[in-house]
Amino acid sequence: MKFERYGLGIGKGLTVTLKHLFRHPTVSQYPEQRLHTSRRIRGNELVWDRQKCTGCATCAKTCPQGAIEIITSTDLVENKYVVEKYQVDFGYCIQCGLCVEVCPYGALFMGYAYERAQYRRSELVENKEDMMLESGKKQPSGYFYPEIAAKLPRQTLLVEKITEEAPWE
Amino acid sequence: MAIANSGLINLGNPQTLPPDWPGGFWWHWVLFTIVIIAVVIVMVMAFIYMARRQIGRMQSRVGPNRTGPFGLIQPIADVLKVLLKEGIEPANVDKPVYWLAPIVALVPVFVIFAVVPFTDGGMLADLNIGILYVVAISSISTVGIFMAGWGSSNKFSLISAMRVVAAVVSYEIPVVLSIAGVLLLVGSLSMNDIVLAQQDTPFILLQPLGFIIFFIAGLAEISRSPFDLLEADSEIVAGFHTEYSGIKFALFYLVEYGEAFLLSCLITTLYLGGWRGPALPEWLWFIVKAVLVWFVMVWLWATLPRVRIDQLMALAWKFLLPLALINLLITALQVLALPEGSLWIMIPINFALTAVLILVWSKLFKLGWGRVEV
Amino acid sequence: MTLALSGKEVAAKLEQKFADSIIEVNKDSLLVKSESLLELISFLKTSPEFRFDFLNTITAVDYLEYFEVVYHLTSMEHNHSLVIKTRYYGRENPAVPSIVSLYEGANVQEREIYDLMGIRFENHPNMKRLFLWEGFQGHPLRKDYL
Amino acid sequence: MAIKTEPFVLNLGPVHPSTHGVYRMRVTLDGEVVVDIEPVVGYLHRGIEKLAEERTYTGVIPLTDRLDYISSMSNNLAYVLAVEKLAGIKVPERAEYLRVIMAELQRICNHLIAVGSFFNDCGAYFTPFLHMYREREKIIDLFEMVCGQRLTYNYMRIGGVSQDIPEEFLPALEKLLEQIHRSVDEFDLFLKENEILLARSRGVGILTKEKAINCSITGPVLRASGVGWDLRKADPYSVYDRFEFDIPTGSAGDCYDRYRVRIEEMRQSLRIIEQAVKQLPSGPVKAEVPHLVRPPAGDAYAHIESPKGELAVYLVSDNSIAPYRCHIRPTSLLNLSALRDMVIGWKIADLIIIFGSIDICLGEVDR
Repeated sequence: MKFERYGLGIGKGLTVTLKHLFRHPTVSQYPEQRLHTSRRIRGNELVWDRQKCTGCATCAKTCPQGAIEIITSTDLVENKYVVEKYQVDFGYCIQCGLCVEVCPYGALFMGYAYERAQYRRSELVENKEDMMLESGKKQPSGYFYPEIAAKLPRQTLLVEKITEEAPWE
Repeated sequence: MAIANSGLINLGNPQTLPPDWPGGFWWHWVLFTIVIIAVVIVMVMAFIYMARRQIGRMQSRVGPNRTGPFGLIQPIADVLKVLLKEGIEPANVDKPVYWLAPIVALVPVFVIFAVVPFTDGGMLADLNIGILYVVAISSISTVGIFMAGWGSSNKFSLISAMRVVAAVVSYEIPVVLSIAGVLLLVGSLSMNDIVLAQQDTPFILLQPLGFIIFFIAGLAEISRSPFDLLEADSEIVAGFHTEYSGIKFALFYLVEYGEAFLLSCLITTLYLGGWRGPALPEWLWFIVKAVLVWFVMVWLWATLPRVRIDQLMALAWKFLLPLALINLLITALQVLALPEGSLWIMIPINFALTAVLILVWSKLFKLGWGRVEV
Repeated sequence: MTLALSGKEVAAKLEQKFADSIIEVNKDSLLVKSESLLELISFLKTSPEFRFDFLNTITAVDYLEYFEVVYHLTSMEHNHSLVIKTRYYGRENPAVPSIVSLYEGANVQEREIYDLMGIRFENHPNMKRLFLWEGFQGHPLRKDYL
Repeated sequence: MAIKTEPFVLNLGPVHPSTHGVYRMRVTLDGEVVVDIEPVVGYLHRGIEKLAEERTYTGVIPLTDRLDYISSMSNNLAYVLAVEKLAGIKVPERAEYLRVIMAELQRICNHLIAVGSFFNDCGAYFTPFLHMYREREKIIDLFEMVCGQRLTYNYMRIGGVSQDIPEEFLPALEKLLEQIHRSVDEFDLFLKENEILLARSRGVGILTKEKAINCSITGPVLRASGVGWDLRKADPYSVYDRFEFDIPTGSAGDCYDRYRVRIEEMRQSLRIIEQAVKQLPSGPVKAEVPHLVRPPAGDAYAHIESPKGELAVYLVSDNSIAPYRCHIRPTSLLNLSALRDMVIGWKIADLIIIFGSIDICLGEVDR
């Protein structure tokens, strides 16, 4: 180690930190200050449309984690499947979104919300009543559904939020 | 130039106690001891808060801002939290050493504050050997830290303890030599006299090289960044206090920041003119200067990477020690040669000499030796 | 573009030296006998025509009746690549020669294959399990591991 | 007279601030000098190669996200290239460009973390690290906009990418490129010439060219040793042959060179992205590929220049819907194979920064 730069390099570094002292912090104060997530966010829940679902179970087949369980019975009068049980174990779900992508009838949506922590694993298991689109409790996200995405608020972007300059720069 | 004061108590009138104070001065000692300890603890909290906010902003974060207005109560919350925590004692510790270590480390730090002049004579004891006392006592903390490292029976702690002993033993010398430069100018060892002697010019102007050496060596001695090898968290986890928790950890934390406050106070006293300053009250000037020194220390902390142990040692022995000796020699010559009252001539000369010496030493001397064949 | 050498060309060039060690020649790979593997790769590494100085990866595949160990070699000098395969028939104590003496990068990969596939590499300096702990029963990447 | 000393065995990791995950080294020390190290890996072994054998070809893509979780896009890319090679799928132009943009953004992302944590290992108290995380955050925002997740992107698909970029992506990307340009310059101002950093990293942990090649080391570590081997040039995949960029190389092969190579690569990545945005064609982003791909029996080996080095996937198909064998070339694991020779004789503090300068991700080491 030789100080062949006479501490000039250290001095340059010190100016950078000093500049940051007068810049705006990048962080946001989370629970009070909420940023809009992406319109396509794959939140940790699924929203299921009872009307559109035909019970084909493509979602369950494609799920890499095997988190989706679907049981159907046949309704011979109307000639269709009746979904008796539609249950997703979000403890196993990795939010890959493949089920939403493959659904041929557009009956499955990723959820827009992301705060779904529970105290017990058993509380993470959701059945079709919890995930129903009609109940209005859950907002579907625009993942693979551009028409839903268009209605959601615009994502807060750090590139737009941050100005890298101190007040006088 | 200086008036040597002696006497244990020196408040206001240096010679005698006020006659109407009943019962001797023992109660008075106890009272002021408590006051000084309280001041130190409050300042340590303020320093912790300041460091966290400042580093937060420098890292484009916010820092603690939830507890109380602007997060001002955060240090108190931290203290409460750490006091209420379980004190975990590992199975294989060397019990007496492990338990004594925080106390051995803490006591010297507080004891030193007895001689720090917060105002003109506003100190617990204006020892006529003040600065010598500081130098002597300040090294004892290291024993406590070494005890912690040894007693924890943790290898990371042991490495940390060995590093800190090596660093303190080496850096004690440049520290003392640079203080000696100041003492030549003052002619007294009393801390209050040192401040009194800076009536016209603070010693940072007369002793720029001494100041730089004292600052660097002081940082190394109290193991602040960039010399924080003691608790190099990326290398040796938390160093000597890896195995400490609860109140024992809190004591080490207090030592760490208490030492930082102490170094700020010493730099203020020795080089920045202590409590001297216009308009504001004396104690406020002292605090402002100490906080300013701390600001610079935190600023360095937020910016610089850490040096390696061999570079740390080489910096002490190859860089600071010769420069401190040269500084002492120059100061001695100047004090002898220059007539009384013409010390201002020293200012340009010393600044020029400082620049030249640092350039020469930077160019010529290699620090650290890199790879070792094993 | 890295030129993937065709197995036929390489085999033709190796014909006189390793005539009986090449079992099968494919479009992009060479299947060689495991006994002469080390010698052959050593030749490929050193001969100025090939200069396969870089070992991309070693992997093993369990085809139930035999294990196949696949070596992907690249020459940084000539920017061409070649795939060498070797087989071990049978399921008890499969073993192929180690090429750690030629490529140090093979060290961990061979240990990994031993760990997960159970193929022993002869003359490997440190033939121990890499990921799983000592005493783990079985080799998980085998097709018969449940 | 020499004092008799005993070597001292220190267990570094798996829970240690600087092992970048759960890497463990049994270090033999003589005082502070490293005499020997024995790496122990496997604490994060999840058996991804085995798991891949029982998932469909598409279902493996989320698994590859979890390999090198710092650069998921690159992992996705390597895997889908292998499947496409195996099944002979032609990818639409626009998808290729989007892949390149994402992979290069991911490279910047990864290098920001690599350099930031390298500084952290050097002991710079989180400041450069957090500054770089701020820049990474901006990139991650864009990834989130495109694919809905911030870490496990799962964006590439066999035959293209999952969705087209939204309309607000390109303006944001433009702003991002400009800001990152500025920030990279600021990082250079911050620590490039810092005396302490130079003292700590120059000449430390030298890896020679021959050793690097022999140890199968790739990526910035290899290039810092002076070998200009970059698969984007040497074996261009996707549409990399259409862009103009340089391969930054080091000369000494020390920690400082590795850091500089990463910073320069970030600049080159910015160049590639700028060109890709200019050339971005319109059209479909996904070829007509069935969801359950059934490639013909055979094997395929596809490699890409991931941020950490050559990431390759070797796939064997038996004409079913799941891979018969999916081997992933562990870039980080192989980059570690020269660690022992690089650190012996250096101090424990150097061990940490040499280890940090290699830039590994334990998700990939252990798989």
